[in-house]
Amino acid sequence: MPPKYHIETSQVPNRFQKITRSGIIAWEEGCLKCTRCVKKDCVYQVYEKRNLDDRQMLDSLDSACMDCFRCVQNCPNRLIHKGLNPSYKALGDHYWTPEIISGLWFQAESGRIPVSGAGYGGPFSGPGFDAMWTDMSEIVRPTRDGIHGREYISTTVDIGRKVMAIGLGPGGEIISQAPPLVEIPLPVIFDMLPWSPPGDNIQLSFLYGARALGTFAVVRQSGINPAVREFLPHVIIYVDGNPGDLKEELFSSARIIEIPDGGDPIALQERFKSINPALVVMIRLRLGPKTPERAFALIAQGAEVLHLVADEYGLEEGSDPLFIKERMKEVHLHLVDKGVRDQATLIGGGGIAMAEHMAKLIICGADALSIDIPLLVAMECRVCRRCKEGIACPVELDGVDPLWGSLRIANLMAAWHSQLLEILGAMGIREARRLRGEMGRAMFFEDLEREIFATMGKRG
Amino acid sequence: MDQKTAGLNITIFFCQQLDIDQDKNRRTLEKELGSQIRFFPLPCSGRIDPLHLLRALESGADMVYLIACPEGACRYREGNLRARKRVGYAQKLIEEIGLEGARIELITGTAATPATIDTIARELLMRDATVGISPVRSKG
Amino acid sequence: MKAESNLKNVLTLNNFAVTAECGPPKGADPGAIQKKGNILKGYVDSVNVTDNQTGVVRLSSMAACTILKQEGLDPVLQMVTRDRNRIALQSDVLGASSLGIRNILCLSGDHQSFGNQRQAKGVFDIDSIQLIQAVRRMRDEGLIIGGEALSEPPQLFIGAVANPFADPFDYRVVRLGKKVAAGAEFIQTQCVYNLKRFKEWMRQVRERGLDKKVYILGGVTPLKSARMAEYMSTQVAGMDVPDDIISRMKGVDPKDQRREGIAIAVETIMALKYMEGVHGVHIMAIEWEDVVPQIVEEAGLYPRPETPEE
Amino acid sequence: MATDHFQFPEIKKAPSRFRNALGKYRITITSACTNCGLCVELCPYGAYRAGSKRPRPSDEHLCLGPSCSKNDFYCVDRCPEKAIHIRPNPSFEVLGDRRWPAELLAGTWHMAETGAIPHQGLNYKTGSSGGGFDKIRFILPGKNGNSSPGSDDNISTAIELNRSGDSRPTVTIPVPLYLGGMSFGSVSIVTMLSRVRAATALGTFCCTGEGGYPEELMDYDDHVITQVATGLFGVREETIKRVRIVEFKYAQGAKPGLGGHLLGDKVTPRVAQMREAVAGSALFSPFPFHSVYSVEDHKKHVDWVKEINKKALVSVKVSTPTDVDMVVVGSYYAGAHIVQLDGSYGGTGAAPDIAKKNIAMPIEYALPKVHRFLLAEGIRDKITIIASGGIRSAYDMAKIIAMGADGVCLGTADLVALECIRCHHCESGRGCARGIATTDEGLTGLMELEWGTQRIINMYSAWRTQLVNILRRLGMKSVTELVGRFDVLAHMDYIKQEEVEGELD
Amino acid sequence: MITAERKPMAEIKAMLAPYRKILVVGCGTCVAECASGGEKEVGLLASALRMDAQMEGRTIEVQEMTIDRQCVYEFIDKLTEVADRYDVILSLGCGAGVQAVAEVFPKMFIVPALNTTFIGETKEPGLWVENCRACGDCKLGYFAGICPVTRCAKGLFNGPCGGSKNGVCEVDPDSPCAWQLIVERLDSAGRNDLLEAIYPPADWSRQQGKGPRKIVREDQRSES
Repeated sequence: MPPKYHIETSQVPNRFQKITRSGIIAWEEGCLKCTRCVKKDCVYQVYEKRNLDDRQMLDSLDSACMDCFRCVQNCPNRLIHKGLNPSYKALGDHYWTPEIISGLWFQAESGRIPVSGAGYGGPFSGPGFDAMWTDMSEIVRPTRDGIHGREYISTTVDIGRKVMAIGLGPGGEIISQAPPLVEIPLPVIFDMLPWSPPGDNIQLSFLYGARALGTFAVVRQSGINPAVREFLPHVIIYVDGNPGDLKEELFSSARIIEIPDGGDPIALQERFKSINPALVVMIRLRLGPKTPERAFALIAQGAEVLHLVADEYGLEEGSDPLFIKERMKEVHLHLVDKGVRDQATLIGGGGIAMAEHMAKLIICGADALSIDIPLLVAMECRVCRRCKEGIACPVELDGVDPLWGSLRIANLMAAWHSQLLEILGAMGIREARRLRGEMGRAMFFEDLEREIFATMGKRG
Repeated sequence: MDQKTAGLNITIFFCQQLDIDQDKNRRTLEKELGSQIRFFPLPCSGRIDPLHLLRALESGADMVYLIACPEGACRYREGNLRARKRVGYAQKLIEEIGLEGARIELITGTAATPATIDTIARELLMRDATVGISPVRSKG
Repeated sequence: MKAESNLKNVLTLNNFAVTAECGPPKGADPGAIQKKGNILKGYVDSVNVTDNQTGVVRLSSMAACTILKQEGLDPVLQMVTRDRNRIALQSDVLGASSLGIRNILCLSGDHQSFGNQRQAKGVFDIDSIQLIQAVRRMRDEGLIIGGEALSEPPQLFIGAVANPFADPFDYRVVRLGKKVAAGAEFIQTQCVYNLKRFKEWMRQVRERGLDKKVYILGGVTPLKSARMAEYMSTQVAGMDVPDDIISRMKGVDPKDQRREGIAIAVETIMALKYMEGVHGVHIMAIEWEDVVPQIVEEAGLYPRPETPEE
Repeated sequence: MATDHFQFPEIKKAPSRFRNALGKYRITITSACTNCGLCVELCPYGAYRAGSKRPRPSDEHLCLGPSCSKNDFYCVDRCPEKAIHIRPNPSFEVLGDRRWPAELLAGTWHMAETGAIPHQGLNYKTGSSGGGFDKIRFILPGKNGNSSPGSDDNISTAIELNRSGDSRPTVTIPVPLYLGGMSFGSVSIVTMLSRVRAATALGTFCCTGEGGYPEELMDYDDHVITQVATGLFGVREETIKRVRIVEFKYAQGAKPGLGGHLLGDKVTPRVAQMREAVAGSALFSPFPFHSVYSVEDHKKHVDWVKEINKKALVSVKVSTPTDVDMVVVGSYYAGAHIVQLDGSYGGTGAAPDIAKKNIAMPIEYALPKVHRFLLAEGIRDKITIIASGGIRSAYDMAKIIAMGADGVCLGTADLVALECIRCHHCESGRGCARGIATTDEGLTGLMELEWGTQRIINMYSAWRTQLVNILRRLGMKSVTELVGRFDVLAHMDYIKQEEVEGELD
Repeated sequence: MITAERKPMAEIKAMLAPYRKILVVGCGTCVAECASGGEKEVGLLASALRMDAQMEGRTIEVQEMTIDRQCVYEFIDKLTEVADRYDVILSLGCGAGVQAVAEVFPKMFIVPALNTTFIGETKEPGLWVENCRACGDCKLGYFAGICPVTRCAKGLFNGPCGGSKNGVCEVDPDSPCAWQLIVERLDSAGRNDLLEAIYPPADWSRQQGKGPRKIVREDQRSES
């Protein structure tokens, strides 16, 4: 059994004051300075620790308040109110919701999984990943790791092609060659960002993080500069330009290379592998209605790893796009049907925003996934996309310290890892590899609604 | 843009209730003017503190505006009334150190013509400048 | 100089007393006092000298009283508690008596903020009633505040003021009672224009039997003009000038208004003269002392009774 | 049934513990007020109290808001100085969450305060989660439709908990609900006792949760369910013998498959003693029972308890995996009298958010599945099915019964009655800042036992009133008639108001 | 509580003129309550001073601190760590606070930022009114809870002067006549005996005795 995978976490403080859902609206005129709110009512010392962030004119009262309402309810002059913070609502967009963003901030800051008291407080279900639930097991023997530390659950997955049967020579000798396989301890690679503020520091943060976690970060061919070379064993070089421009020595240090689909990717794959047979080559496909067939065709031709990407909202291309989880299910089942599923690795990406999405996409058939925006959010990004429009970043991401950034990324990944363990543990599954495609151990909103509610109101 | 207040650093505090899409609406202006314009959204103009106004001047603003909801339209009923008094207090204080009180100004929207934050800001930029570059900035 | 108080003599012999007020000059000129004294001489029984009235610095009351005394008048030394603490007050009481001044009027005094020394520290160590009590004890028991004995007690006829027109109205008589209990022997009231209210006050005074214990002198101030009437009505605290007086003044041609003011004063004196319990009048002709003889004559109070002099 | 003559406890007013109650509207009085006192006189709901300088809107949570303007006692219009302003309370919109929106919280507080159905126009029936109960409505005949004749007294809300036909006693509760397990440690002793005392007054039960059987509860033995959970904290033969129902907890809906976790901060000496653990150290309740890896193992467990206490009924609490129907049948064959299905949206002292949201299914799906499966197996009437995990209101309760439950088990609603605000911070530091889910002495002192007991009694009395109203309008004489009546329910995604006769409520 | 008002900026500036490193110290008690010397006011004053210096092309260093109470040594001690790095302390305490801080730091120059005004009460937000003059000889029991020393412009003990009209004081028409209030309250309390009584001269030595007044309570003193 390999050594237990553990990600070191630490409290890595924010550089900016967080934007929170509600704020305290307190009128100071008329305040009796009874300090009841300060001394007695606030068990979190929010008032005592109050300060003003000059850069953003933000009051720490807002971000530190835990919403117990005692000050509101006990102020003798009724001077304290709470109000929704419109800036919170303005965070992100319909998909990258304020709840998701602030959840990611918490995890990146603390490395802890979000735990709370009282029951679930969110919507009953929702679109995309919110329309499915994972299973649990009442009494069969599950394995648990994480907080209880009892048994080992592996989250390791392999990237590469597998031979389905060992070919034996006439003398019984093994003649089939095992293709190269790269193991990552967490089913996550870091993808290129759809957008980000300029500056190398963000990329450096990713690389530091990938190296520390034992995984990979995708870097465009054009972005391979001297600073990146140091990290080559943890870089997936994305060859989106002229392959001839790549220096040969890169192939000896790199372990994975990604190429876009289109033209003849298999030929390119073979060309790279002829330079370094230990290379794993990954083909990047934009998800769409034709992906199942295309995936099968590529695998049949010898593709090792398919990176199936949706857009930042998890949507494939096309006029009536499917959500990544639906198309992934379809690709997976199609490959199962064709009997080739286990030959290649499927990596899904696009719209992965929470730890649960990781588990759910694996259940829907991915071996691993690629993430992008959450890594930026870990560094306090507000998903405002101002940088895209050439406006200064409100949290000055361009000036981020790569070390700080990588610690935040490590924290986030540690929290995701722990949450994956929670899901696996509850299901009684010992390995992330075995979670893949376990659709029977999930519950889908559409099925349940049809089964349970559509019959309501019918007599008999 | 062809603003009359060219060269001046403008800081705008504003009540977000005025413009639900403020975050999007102010972007073009921010892009055009860069660091010359800074927006600070507030959940209510009553959240303004004289300290905010002073700190804005101290950190290099030449003009500080607070845009509040029209009277009677404050969601907290009295937030904008309180804002008015606080602006007055801050003006008096800066006048005592020889800075023009006019560098801080309260702008009250009118209920009849709800405007986006960028149109209000543009109007302010098009006004004849009553003050020049702040001595805090130029001599500091 | 052992002369008795002329005012006391007039009152104890049951005469209707007439006193007048005399404001000292804002300067060190004794002639101004002498001049005013000579105008009043023979027409009044005694002359009050104000003590830095309305907080304006003037020639001291004690000095002015001394000058009047020298001119043959019977002065009333006004003494306010605003400017001196109990040490200075008691010392001045002794000084006044030693100079032959035989009447003292004890007041708290107008607040310093009305005068020309607004930054002054108001002393108010003791109040007017405490001063009355102190003077009475000095005279009758030969003891100062705290109980120490005097080598020679002062001889003074002790007066106080009352304002029937201030609020709270019902308490005004109580307060008069306190002043009497403290030792006041005569009372000079605020200017009477509102006879109705004054009558009501006098009724309360009689009800308490205070008119039997103290000599009450009604205050009279002749109006110079309708404007003055209005001013006093609205701007001077504690003054009550009813509307009918104001309209009566206004109803007269401005050049005849002085005449009308004198007429009102005379009528008021006549009314007071026949009011039970009123023992005299105190005429406060502010900076218009030369009208006093005319008023006294027209009110039929001239000549003044001769009182025995020691 | 004897319980039809059950004497329900008296309702007594139990106003907020805090100076300013939280309501939908905020009343302000400007300095124009002359303190004439007219508003105090006018308001029939008692929103104002007289004050020294001006009246105090001390009970503004009772205010009807601007909709009051049609009344001749509308203070805003009648105030001679026009000094009164009524606006939506900004704090109110911050309150609660999708499952327990502010109106549901305030409506529940109102019931707990007064025992009456809220009059302020609050939605006290559903939340705004956008699915499940929140999209399900009763199809009720019109107000004057074919409701059952006679007075409400003839409508029974009682249910029987032992339907197995074995030799164990029958246990009837006059209301189709009992109160679920919340351990001493996760909640304060005052909270625990308030719930047990309220359950006693209501003739029903309250479960201890996994954390021992504090001696303060012993006066109420007949109304206590003692819990045997995976950590076996505080489980003793002696306590199993005291009670009428013993509950095995296999899983908790909010964190199925994960076991329990009590953070060290909440393990005070008293808690530690009760659980035979060390103060200050975090306690884990493992998952699963290490002695249970099959239905057969489960049966051994049930038999063990039945042996120790010959009279007790056995309840099994499970959560809702895909195969929940099989789990229930297994429990039945293992000899359980009651199966409590705990849906995934239930309450908890602390759980990973990922578990609360994603693991296992909501109770609205699980219950019909189980009900239908048991019917098909022909054993539905041999076992009592209790639904829990996300039952927030009398309407949720009635709906889940119509979807196949016999009764419900509650937890969060009780805490809301005690003025829980659902800030979701039960787990942190000293625990609940409002003194409900805490073991901190200072914070525990924020609540009084009598008050807490009465609030819970008041709330459930109001629930019962609502249940009786629903039954009456459906023409039913007993809540048992409602079980499994999917036909009286409509899901708004599938049935529209215009497709039904009567009212969707 | 003790009330105070900020001094005009010009006066503060003049006093601070010789100094470059300024420690601005607020007080979290009375003067915070009357919004003249709390943390907020420290922030405002510090900001104003910095801007002022900037405008004049001077560089100054301003550190802001607010302690719980400037009149108690235990709280002042919090300043010791930082104080010696500054040239001057600008205290936003009341007179008692300024002097206590001065005593703790004998080598430092100290400047008051406030004018200490009176002992008073918050009548309403933004309005503070004096109602005690700490005369050391409280007679409120005789005057129905209304202090004639403080609230009568002339400090009269034996009834109102002649200037009381319509319930207001002639000196300040915005203030009620204290004696009007006393008379009304004593009357409604049925204590006319107190209205008739003559009060002897007060013992002012309790207020203006021999230098600073002291209260000694042996039972409260620490043993050593």
